[in-house]
Amino acid sequence: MQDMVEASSASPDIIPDISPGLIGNLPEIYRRLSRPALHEALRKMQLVRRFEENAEQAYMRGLIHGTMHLSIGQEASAIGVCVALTDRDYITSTHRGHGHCIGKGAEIGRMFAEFFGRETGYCRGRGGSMHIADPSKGNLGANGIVGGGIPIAVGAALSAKRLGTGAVSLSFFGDGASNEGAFHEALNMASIWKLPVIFICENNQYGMSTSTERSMAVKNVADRAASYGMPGVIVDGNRFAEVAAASFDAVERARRGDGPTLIECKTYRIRGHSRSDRNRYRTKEEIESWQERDPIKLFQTELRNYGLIEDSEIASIQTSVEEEIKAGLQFASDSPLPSTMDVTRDVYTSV
Amino acid sequence: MQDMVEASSASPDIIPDISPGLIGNLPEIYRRLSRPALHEALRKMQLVRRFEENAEQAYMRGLIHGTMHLSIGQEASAIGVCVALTDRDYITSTHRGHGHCIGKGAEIGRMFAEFFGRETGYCRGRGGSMHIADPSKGNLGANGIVGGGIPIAVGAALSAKRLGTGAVSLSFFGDGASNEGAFHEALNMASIWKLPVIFICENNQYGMSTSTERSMAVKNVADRAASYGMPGVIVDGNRFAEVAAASFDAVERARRGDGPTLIECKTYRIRGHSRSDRNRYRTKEEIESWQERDPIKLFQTELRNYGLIEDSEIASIQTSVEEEIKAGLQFASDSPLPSTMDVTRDVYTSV
Amino acid sequence: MTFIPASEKILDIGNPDRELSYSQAIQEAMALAMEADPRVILMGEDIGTYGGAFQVTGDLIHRFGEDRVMDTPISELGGAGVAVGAALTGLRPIFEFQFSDFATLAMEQIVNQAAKLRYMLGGAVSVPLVMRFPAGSGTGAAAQHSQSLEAWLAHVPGLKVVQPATPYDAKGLLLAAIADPDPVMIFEHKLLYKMKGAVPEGHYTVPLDKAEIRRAGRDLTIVATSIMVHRALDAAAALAEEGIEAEVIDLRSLRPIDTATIVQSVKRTHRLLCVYEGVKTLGIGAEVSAAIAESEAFDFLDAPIARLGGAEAPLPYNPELEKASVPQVPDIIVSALALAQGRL
Amino acid sequence: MTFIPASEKILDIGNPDRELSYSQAIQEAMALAMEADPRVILMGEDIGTYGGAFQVTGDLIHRFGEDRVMDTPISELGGAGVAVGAALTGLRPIFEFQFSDFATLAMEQIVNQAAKLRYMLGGAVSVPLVMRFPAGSGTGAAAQHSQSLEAWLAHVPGLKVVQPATPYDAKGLLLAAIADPDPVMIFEHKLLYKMKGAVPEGHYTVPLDKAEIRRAGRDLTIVATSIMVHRALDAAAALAEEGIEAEVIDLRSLRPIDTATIVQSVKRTHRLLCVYEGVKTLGIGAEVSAAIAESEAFDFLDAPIARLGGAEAPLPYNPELEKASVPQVPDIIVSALALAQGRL
Ligand SMILES: Cc1ncc(C[n+]2csc(CCOP(=O)(O)OP(=O)(O)O)c2C)c(N)n1
Ligand SMILES: Cc1ncc(C[n+]2csc(CCOP(=O)(O)OP(=O)(O)O)c2C)c(N)n1
Ligand SMILES: [Mg+2]
Ligand SMILES: [Mg+2]
Repeated sequence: MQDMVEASSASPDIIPDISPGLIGNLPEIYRRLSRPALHEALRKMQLVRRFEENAEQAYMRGLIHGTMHLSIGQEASAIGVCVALTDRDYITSTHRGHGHCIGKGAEIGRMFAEFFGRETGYCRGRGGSMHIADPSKGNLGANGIVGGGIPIAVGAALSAKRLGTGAVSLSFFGDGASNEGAFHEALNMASIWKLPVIFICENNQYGMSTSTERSMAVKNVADRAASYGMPGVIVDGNRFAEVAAASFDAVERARRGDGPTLIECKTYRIRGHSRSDRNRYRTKEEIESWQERDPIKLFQTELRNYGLIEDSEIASIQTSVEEEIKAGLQFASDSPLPSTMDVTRDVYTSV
Repeated sequence: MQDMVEASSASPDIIPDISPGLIGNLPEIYRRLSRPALHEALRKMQLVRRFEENAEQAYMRGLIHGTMHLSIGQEASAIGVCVALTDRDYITSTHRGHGHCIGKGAEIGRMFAEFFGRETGYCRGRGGSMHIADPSKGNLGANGIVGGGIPIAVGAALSAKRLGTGAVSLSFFGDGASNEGAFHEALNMASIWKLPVIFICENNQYGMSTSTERSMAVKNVADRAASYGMPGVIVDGNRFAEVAAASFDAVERARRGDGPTLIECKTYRIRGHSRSDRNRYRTKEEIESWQERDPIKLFQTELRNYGLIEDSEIASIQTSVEEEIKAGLQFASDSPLPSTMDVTRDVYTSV
Repeated sequence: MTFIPASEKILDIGNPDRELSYSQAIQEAMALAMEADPRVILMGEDIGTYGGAFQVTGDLIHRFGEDRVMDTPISELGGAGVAVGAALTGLRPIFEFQFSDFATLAMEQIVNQAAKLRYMLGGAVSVPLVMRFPAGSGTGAAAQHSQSLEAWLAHVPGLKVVQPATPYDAKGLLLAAIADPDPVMIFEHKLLYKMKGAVPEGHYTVPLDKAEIRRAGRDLTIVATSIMVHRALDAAAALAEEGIEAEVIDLRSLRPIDTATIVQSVKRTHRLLCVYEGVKTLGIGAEVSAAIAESEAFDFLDAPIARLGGAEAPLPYNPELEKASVPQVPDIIVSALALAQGRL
Repeated sequence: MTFIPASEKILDIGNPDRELSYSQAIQEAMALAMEADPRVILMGEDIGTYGGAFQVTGDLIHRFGEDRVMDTPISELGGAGVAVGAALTGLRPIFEFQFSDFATLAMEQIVNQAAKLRYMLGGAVSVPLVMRFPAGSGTGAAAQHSQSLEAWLAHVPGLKVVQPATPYDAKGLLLAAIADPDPVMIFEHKLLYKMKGAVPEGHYTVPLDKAEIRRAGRDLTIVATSIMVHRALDAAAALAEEGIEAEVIDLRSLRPIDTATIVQSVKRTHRLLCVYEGVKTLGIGAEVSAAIAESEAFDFLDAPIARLGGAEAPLPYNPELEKASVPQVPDIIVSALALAQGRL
């Protein structure tokens, strides 16, 4: 603990120890969310991390094939956003969508089963990592097309508005995706129709190998919100509290009927773009400097410093995560494979 | 003259009479352009107007078929922009491209011939109004696809930069086109690569029937320049001098290697979108109020007020325009029609 | 162009005296569906006050309001994506492309999303989306406003693709499409919008997977699509005067193709001619030909399978060139005569 | 998959001992062209420092700098349009789509602009543009990263479309494409990138409009494209052991199709099987079949024209399902046996 305090005076990024007398400074988000809810958020972030680390291992052992995009280092944006949503709210996700999927309430076992190509997977083994989805929880799916999910989320918001369900819709996408025409067209329509939709840009500094400096002439993706007359909010994407606070605000605004918001979460992808990435376009130092700002550690420390979690609770979260992962892997490997007779099944609803 | 002065005190849009003593207030553009160049610009604006009025008549008499989009009321932006260009500079134009084509130096006769579907037309009768072009003068063509020409102009700018020709490239497009993904992607690339390209949005308030209020959530298309870190300039598109001044600045900036500019010309289309338009989406009053700001009359008055043109010169411009139109129509009707044997000619360069 | 009466079946249903134009028939289908189901909405460019570039939506905005007859900005990709998202989550959008050519901007959403979402998600969702594509040449609008790209979409599993040739079918196929849980693409022909024909009042559907024999004949089978059905019927009438009886089949459904109906016909006539407006190479006639050449009907063929399709060129502006670019009645007669030679 | 040696002609040219992979062959073609002509530039996503998603551009950025090996933002439509504009005005861009599936975003620029500009402008311009499309399944990348959409582009007049099956052709077709004044679309197969084969050093071209007989045979003709050429050759080897001699034709050029070569072959073998990876319906085999069924070769056919194409479904993630979705060697053997039955 003492270390932490010292570190914090050196770096403004580390939250100082909070004595009970300072509790009046507790960020609003820590009052809005109950203690169990905060613990659950931390647990989810851990779960995302451990899910991906295990998927990575399984991939290297040849149990998973195809391609896979890990979001290690970006857990705060996935979970910080999703805490602001209910099950009836929609999300569209990206090729880097494991965190969003877990944030939106998916079961680890069915996710692993999907990666293993099993019938019990969320897509019956037809989609894999890049199409992981759980429509029962409002997750309309990851997407293999950069920017492909953005207009789809706007469409879900249109449904919510027309059908009067009170739901909001939310689209995750990357910095790179903001250079796609689909981004432009979708944000414009969301705004002119004042739809209940939130655009979450997870700016992890790169679209594959291309840095934002090389792919855009503005500093922030959020600066582009002005083209659509909507608020553009920038948050530290590695801080759960900042992400969650901005998300709750945007969700409330959307539910009130005041229209869309663009939130840019500044974050970093620790792993390569996909398994084939040789990381030639960035330095080891850059990666390490971001690793020091690990969103899980930051959140844990902050909760601890505000007296919102005990070390024993952290330990039991870790245990429960490991158990869930283990059970999930077991479920996946025990699950049946699809039959090649079924290649044309589910192309159409009828027939 | 006296009328003019009176009108001007009623409406700030009409330039007051300028006494010789006030010549020091002469807008810079009227010093930059020689008197003959200004007269030629006025002549070109007249030529565009009369070309379109004659095309409209020919269309109604069944001499021209297909579709046709008239730019009557928008002559100042077409000609005001093109005066800043040389023959080696490129433009890409739109479905409403007659003015751009004339501005870039095309011959009236070959334009009419194209509309009449003749072999002597700019496209040998294969393109018609919507594809009118004159690559020999750097006009890479009108385009039937809204926004389709914007990235093409960026490509021409890339050529100019890589080949070191010193040329600039310029893309005309409408307010409606700025809602296309192509606009977004093209402006972004132009900016990150600092290409010598100028984006001219002719904001005539409507994309077909859809007003800018209904299709965008910002007031100005120029506001969108900020998303690409480029200057966004708004000019009165019905005033030749304003358009030309902004265009010269942008062309100089581009030639200097300082990158792209977006210029928004606020203007109005007096005719319907195309011949089938019933004008249901706007009022007669609105149309009339813009007719009072006729760009040709405004320019003529301004030149006269600054002592830059005599009434006799105006008259002889009108005569020369009528003669050119007449000769052009004659050339077109005298020209041969293509042979149906040639349907697959010019699909490929070789073979 | 005159309307050639369609098969008996069509004249049977509903009030046989009522005639509507093809565009009115489409509009009526939309109005019926919107009245019956509040989830049905229309999206497209200038479909509201303007009534659509071809006046197909007409005054529907006055009946249903701008919440249900939505003018989109000029944003085909985004608009299509919004329609996909809306269809995924409870609405039943009918999306109009102003010209089918502009669908080139939206292929991503149509092909990668709408067509595949159900499959990619293992059957967990469906996408009840209808898209309407005004297609075809003949209006002098040149290369970027005259294409017939239906073969592209007929190549894509997950989509259903139809091409109505009559007002009756235009209404019935659209109503079937709206009721269908999967994405249905409807290629309409611009030159047919003003064609009149018998259209029953009220709700009826035409199956999305059946061809229709428009004229019976014993000497050769002509499979035609869209406007070519009418040209084929005109040609058949002329051929009959020469003693040649052509059977004319309106393919109507492009995905799936009703091979059975064509196979049966060819087994009787022993000769097949495919007539379509799209570019000949890889146009819909390529599939019809290949489907027959691999079928049991092959053994019944007495002559090569002939195809008449669009020229291997973009559509030109000049009206004579434009006409020469797609099959016309005389072309069909000439091809049919050549094919039926042995029969004379 | 093992590489089956190509025809004699191929081994004849240049240094016969030098082997390159298919991706190295492509890279070499680009490097040669860039050295010879400063107007040649490369554009695409992550083709610079990253070397391309499939390492096809590799280290070219170090040789030619980022002005000539241009990373684009993730903007396929705009990027394609920039390439069209650059080609129109003096550059010779080679544009890489990271996966061919993403070309769905750029069809507007490819089909409405690149393919038609010359025609629409009456021959006043040409568009010397090369586009490269890594295509095909087999990598477990699922429905949006595994498509074979070459038939779409082969439907479009104004484009030339080729599909190299060997490293030799990959280089020679690309060099021919770069030299060509018109837009050439090259569909590469992801699974072929690592395949090795003889590739002469230096500059040579392979014609953009010729099929290639990869194996001579008398009993049936198999027309195959891309990776299916190799599967067909494997199948032919197995068939030979059964006493059936299949002639294997690598179609290679999809627009135009070299009908003459196939007609000649079918006149000798009397049987035709088309094998391709794209969706069967309206895939390239539909056109091959139809072209033969309408040709003089029709009278020589002793059996229906058979087709083996991709399943009527999106490509699934599960590897067994994925394999079952496209023709494999045993499928070809079974089809060929059925077709050649009468010959046994
Ligand atoms: C339309 C499209 N273009 C390109 C790709 C290939 N691709 C997959 S992810 C990616 C980078 C995306 O960058 P960003 O949006 O910043 O998301 P990140 O990967 O950083 O999470 C690229 C280029 C794709 N899948 N879809
Ligand atoms: C991609 C595309 N979408 C739609 C159209 C149909 N269309 C032609 S012009 C037009 C309006 C364009 O508006 P704007 O860009 O403001 O130009 P303006 O007509 O006002 O000059 C529309 C919708 C088209 N030609 N291309
Ligand atoms: Mg990123
Ligand atoms: Mg406009």
